[in-house]
Amino acid sequence: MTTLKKIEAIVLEEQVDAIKQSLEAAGYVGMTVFPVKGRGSEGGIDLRWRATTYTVDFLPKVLVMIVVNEDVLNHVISLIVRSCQAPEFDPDPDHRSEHAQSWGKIFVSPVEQAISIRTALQRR
Amino acid sequence: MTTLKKIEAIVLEEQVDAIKQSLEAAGYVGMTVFPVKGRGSEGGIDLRWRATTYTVDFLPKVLVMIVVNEDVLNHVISLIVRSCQAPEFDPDPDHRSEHAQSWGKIFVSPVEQAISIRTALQRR
Amino acid sequence: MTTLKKIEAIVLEEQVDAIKQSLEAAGYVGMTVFPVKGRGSEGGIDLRWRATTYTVDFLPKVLVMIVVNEDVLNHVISLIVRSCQAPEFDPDPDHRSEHAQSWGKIFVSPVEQAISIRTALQRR
Amino acid sequence: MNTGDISWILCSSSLVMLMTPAVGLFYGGMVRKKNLLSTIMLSFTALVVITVQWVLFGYSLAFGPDVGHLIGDLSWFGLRGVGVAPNTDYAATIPHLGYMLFQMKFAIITPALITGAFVERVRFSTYVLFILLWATLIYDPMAHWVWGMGGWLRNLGALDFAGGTVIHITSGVAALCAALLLPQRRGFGKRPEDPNSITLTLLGAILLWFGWFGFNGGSAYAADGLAIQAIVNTNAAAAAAAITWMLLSGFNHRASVMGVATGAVVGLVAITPACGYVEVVPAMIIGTVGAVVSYYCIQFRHKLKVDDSLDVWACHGMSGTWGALATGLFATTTINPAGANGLFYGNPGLLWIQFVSVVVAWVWAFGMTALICKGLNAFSRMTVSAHEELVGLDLSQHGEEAAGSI
Amino acid sequence: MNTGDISWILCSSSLVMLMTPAVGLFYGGMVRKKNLLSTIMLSFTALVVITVQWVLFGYSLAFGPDVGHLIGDLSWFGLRGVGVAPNTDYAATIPHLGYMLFQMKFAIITPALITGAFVERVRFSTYVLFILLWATLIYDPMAHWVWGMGGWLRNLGALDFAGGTVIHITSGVAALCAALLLPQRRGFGKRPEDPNSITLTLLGAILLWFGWFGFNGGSAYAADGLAIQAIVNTNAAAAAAAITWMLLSGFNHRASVMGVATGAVVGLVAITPACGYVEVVPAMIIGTVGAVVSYYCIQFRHKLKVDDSLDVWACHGMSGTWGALATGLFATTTINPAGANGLFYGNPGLLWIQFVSVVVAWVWAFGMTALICKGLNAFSRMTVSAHEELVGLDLSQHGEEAAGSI
Amino acid sequence: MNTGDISWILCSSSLVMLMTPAVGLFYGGMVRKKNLLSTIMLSFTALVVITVQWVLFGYSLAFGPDVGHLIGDLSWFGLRGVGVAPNTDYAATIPHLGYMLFQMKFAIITPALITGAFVERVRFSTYVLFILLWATLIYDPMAHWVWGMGGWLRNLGALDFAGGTVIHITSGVAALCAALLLPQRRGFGKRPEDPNSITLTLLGAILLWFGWFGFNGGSAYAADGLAIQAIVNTNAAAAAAAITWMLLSGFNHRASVMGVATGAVVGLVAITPACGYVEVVPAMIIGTVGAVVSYYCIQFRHKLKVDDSLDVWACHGMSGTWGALATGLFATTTINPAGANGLFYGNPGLLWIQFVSVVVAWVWAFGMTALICKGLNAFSRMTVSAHEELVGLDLSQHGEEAAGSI
Ligand SMILES: Nc1ncnc2c1ncn2[C@@H]1O[C@H](COP(=O)(O)OP(=O)(O)O)[C@@H](O)[C@H]1O
Ligand SMILES: Nc1ncnc2c1ncn2[C@@H]1O[C@H](COP(=O)(O)OP(=O)(O)O)[C@@H](O)[C@H]1O
Ligand SMILES: Nc1ncnc2c1ncn2[C@@H]1O[C@H](COP(=O)(O)OP(=O)(O)O)[C@@H](O)[C@H]1O
Repeated sequence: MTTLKKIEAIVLEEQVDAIKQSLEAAGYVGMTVFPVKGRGSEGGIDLRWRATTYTVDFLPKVLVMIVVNEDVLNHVISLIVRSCQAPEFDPDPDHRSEHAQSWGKIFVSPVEQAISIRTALQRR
Repeated sequence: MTTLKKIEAIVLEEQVDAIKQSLEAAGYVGMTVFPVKGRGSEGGIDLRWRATTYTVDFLPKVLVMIVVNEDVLNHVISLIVRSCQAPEFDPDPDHRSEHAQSWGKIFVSPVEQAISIRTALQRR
Repeated sequence: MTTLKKIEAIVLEEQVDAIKQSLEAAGYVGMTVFPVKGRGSEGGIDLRWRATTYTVDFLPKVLVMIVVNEDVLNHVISLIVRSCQAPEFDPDPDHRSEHAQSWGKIFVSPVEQAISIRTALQRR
Repeated sequence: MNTGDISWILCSSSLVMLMTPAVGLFYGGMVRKKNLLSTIMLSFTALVVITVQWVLFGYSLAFGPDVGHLIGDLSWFGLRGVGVAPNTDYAATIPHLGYMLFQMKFAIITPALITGAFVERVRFSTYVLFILLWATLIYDPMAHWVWGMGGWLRNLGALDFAGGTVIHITSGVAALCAALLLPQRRGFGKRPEDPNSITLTLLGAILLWFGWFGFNGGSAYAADGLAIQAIVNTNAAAAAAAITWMLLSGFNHRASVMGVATGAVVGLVAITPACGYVEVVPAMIIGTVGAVVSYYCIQFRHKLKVDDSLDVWACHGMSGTWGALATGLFATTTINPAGANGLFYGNPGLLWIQFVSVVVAWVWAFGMTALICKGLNAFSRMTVSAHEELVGLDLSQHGEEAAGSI
Repeated sequence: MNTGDISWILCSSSLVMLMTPAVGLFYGGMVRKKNLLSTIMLSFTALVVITVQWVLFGYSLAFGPDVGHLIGDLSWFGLRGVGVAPNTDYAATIPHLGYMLFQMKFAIITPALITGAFVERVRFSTYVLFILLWATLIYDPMAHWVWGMGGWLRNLGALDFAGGTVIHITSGVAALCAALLLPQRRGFGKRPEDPNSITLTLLGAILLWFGWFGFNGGSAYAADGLAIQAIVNTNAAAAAAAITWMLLSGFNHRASVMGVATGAVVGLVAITPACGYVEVVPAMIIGTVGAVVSYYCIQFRHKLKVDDSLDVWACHGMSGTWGALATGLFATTTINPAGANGLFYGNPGLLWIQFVSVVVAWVWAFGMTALICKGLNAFSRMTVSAHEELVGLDLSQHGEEAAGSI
Repeated sequence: MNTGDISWILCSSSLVMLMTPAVGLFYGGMVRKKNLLSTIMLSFTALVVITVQWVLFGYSLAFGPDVGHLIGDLSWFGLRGVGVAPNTDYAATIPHLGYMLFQMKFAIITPALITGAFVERVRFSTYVLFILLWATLIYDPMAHWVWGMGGWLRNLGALDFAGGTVIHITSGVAALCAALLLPQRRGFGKRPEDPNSITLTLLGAILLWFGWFGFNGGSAYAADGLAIQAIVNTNAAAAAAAITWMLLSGFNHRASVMGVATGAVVGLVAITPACGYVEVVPAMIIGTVGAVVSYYCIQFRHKLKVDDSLDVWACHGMSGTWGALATGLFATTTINPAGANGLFYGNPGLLWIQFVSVVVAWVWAFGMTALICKGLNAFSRMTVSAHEELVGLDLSQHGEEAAGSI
């Protein structure tokens, strides 16, 4: 019995296509994406309301969720990491930003069942 | 002590109402829905940018999340599966599509605590 | 080795800022928010389509996801709970609503890995 | 020629131009998100396709030299002979081309109105054929009968100031016919109707109201008191109808935003045939009754389980029918000497004539639309496959999505 | 009668019609998503309710035969006697109905402007009563005083080309009053203000600018040089004010989009009373100063913790006040012989008259609005319950949502 | 002076005013969500900045008393001497201020069109300088040459009814130049282009079409048959071009909504220089060919990997070039006696003159834009930092977001 894992990668919208393509090429097709807003380690950005100012520090991100078998977990993670590291996604190539912005985050958590509604066959 | 489980069903927007009603009828009220885009086993659909073409294969879906006690897990899953199998949700009743499209997917994962903010009573 | 936990708090949009600020003050910066719709224990609200009526009972909510080390889990939860209990978030201060509406819900679940894409260093 | 009149026909043509895409926005807000672009596109397509049809031969069929009181001949093909000089039969103080331009906008919006009947399932390519045939076989003759020199309903004395019979009844009845003949949307009646954006529908309604000032005011073909009277009536009827709907929905449940928008449009429809013949208080009565009629027709349509998805029949067909008949009740020659008196002003004959023209519009629109639908369906299905419907028309018909990929 | 003038009044009435829903879009973008429809609906409701009020008795109160320099009588009830013939007291070259139509749009937009003061918490049913009372008790008399034949401020020589005093001061001051008397939104000042869609606000601002050409240009009641001058001034003042706000926000932080939209509207407000009396360079000065005034008034309002939620007082009341006074500074009879010279053209008397009319507008609007609010509150609360506010007004007042169910 | 003509110039100026923000909406729907406000803001900023430039000195440079057939002098600075009396050189029946107002809208929209070339990366503050310089150094002289009394291309006999050369070629070629000189967006060509809202783009296209009636019809400077002819041609060309694009995209894949919107705009561009000189069937041919030209130019641009992000060159530069040349083919004095006959009407000379003016526009716009870009870049970078681009221009340039914080 294989165990399932849920990979949640929180990245920029621009990175999603690269992730998608590299996973597809490696045969991992199933995938769900969520529109989210996120804040990592970087500081805040000031927003304004007409003539007054306030700080908001959430930026639009995309969460890519992929459920995989445990045996391929590391492979899939490394594919994601690699496809996110293209130079055009470097958040600060010219080292001008005051904020150390990172390239995204991946969380892994356990999944106990995956059920396909069509067949209602349970894969444990 | 009962264990909690998180059910995540990724379905079409049209199916949500059916799920909601059948769960409600059975007494499962609490529920959270996420707007997502997803890709299962089917192939891609071509999109275009003015005069050029590219392929996108994510379709809008809804993720329905329900946290339940383990003892009713199978009951709830079967309710979801059944309410999604109405003929009007059959993705390909006339068998014309080249793509084998499925009816949606369900993932189950563990939950360790559920806390109601009002009471701040922890149910483990 | 510390274990990681995922906290998912489903609250009103107005509460997010209070949560954010109290966590930030306590040094917990990383955070992801999802736009969701949710239904807790309360009943339904009637919606309409031109001249006909139907019932919808999902309200817009925000899910705040925070991944933390297990050792600070209770601290973070209590921060969230407390910042959500300001009187201006009381759903029914004048006790006029027929529906008992609660203040939001928190779920906790296990996380097995957290990976920063920049460094690709795995923290287990 | 009069520059003031020309200036007004230029402006009112611009205003009416805006209405066809506005129908797209109005309808677009009511469908599911995955069919939003497709729904707007149906109206936008009517704009581009019927423009060319009209310039090439549609105008000539509708307004060209009469053949047997039934149709215009093709001597104005490609607008040959339709020039800067006025055509005194139609409008003495503006260029003939100006009259043609203004009428073009009417020919365009009518098929666009029908689209509410089959959104979320119509096949785009067949739809293009549908509106071409519909405009040519149904609209052009009908316009000739009522407005064309020599048209038999015109000769009979039927009054239709800005298109209640020609535009709203024909489109509403065609919608009913199409909804009865074409397959329903999958799951129709089993799931809630889910407007993807009432904001967009409101925006559409706003632009429709704005454009309707040109629609009804421009139908005077002059910048005169009659144009102003028509607009005052139009505005008052729309407001009265919106308030009526607000109250009806308020008593039933809560004052509905969608309802107020719908009510305003229904009031605008009801006053359209009458606006240049009645006083302002009757105009408000016409709007109010129109709202009541459409409100209950929508509920009736739901009971019958007819998938006229956006209620074109109830809102345009029935309110237009009421407006055409009401013209026979409230018309008065003190407002428009070129018109006639209605029943309440001592002339029951007009009501009869109006009734005849309503019946003609119903029968003609229903019968011919059935013919076109049957014909097209035999040749190429008018609706998409179940799978295409599930994926949504935006992707399946146009390969696009209303909002970005995530 | 002159067809060119009629054509222009038809167009400018259409343009101003569009402005009231545009206020709804402008405001709608600034509130939380759950109150979006409700906010647009407040403006839309003003359009439908005040239309009927105006046609029935509002116009007669404001412009009907004078009673003691204070109010019109009711002899024009239901527009009796208001017909196609011009009323030479008001506009000699267009039908009396045309003048009524154009003025109707002013009567409609004024209560709509106030709604920014109590969005996200006003009870819809009470709001309908509020605007009915407000239009009848505050707007109609004020319009009579300034513009009606025999009105005492008109007799005094107060200048208000397109409604600085009558429209912007009264609505802005009413907003201040309502914001002081009604409960604040829950959590006001404790959470960030979160515009749900600056895009929508921009769209509203765009349509407002567009419509303002009719608002100010139409106030010449003729298609003449004065109308053009008014529009040139309007456009220049709006641009100057927007640039000013861009710079103010840019120096403070970053050039704000919301700020530029707000600045443009504020400039349009400031030039409204003056646009038909001043030259183009003074117009730009008026716009610029208006932007500075409103910019700092918003910050002041925040410090005072008054929940005039969308700054109607700062943007309309204060900029309108500045514009009315500026008319007393910059007006010149070389632009408009029917006007007067201002202080900078050698006539300090006009400034005094303008000052008087400003004070009158402030006192009248504040006092009467307080009365109406107190009265209504005694009878039926003007704001919703805490639970309804939390759920949002779209659902609690209208049973609808701006965007589809997921 | 003629009130009908004045009424029309007032309306058409209002319509064209709306077009510049509409360009913002049209472009805004095509970029990524994080750059949406910024994109609309670029157009809105052109509206406010160029208004002031034009009033102060731009109009004087373009239309003031001629200096050496090259430029106007500054004697009309601040609109001194530009008053209510007509300037018979430019438009005999409307106030000189009215001509100035209408031309202002042209001066405003031209730089706004260019912005499609560098959206999603242009630094806002430098952009403001860019359009100021561009309008002053490129647009004002070019307008003088073609339309100003004494301008050398005007003297040569070049025909440009509503701005094909002056507006569309200059902006399209400037866009090409800027796209070649400025850095591309990061990841350009490696990730899919992702329009954030085709609905918004459609809304923009709708408002553009609506406004274009004023753009082309107003260029007659009178409410006459020529204005109507121009609008009829405009509408027909837009429809023909949209249908053409629909078919091209349909054959290639599926009938694209974005494509139909783009096609309509391209058709409007193509007919702009010709609309007051040609008959309606040639107008449809001009629209059709314009669509084909732009369609393939977009694909060519993609192959060349030039980041003219929203295809200003292909849609405006190339379609405008085609339109200017087509004027030399199809113009006929039966439509406009003040024009000339084209090649197909027996006069090859006109085509040559049109060709010369096209070449002049290309060379002038390309060369001067290069100069401005180089100059500005030396002084302050025209594009944002990589980090700012990643975060998006809405936040980095304006500190705002299109939609609320979650
Ligand atoms: N502890 C955390 N809990 C939940 N989400 C987090 C956490 N840390 C980071 N994230 C999410 O991951 C995204 C990327 O993280 P990181 O690269 O550190 O941040 P950013 O690039 O936003 O500075 C964040 O925007 C946030 O959505
Ligand atoms: N391995 C996976 N990981 C994450 N999400 C998945 C996975 N497989 C399927 N999904 C999600 O479930 C949805 C339904 O799956 P399925 O029925 O196979 O796909 P579809 O109906 O889209 O072909 C998909 O759209 C996707 O969002
Ligand atoms: N069993 C559950 N499963 C999933 N989500 C739940 C569950 N119970 C509650 N929720 C989510 O938590 C939110 C807050 O819950 P609660 O405070 O009980 O509800 P509400 O305030 O909506 O009545 C709900 O709106 C819903 O999104």
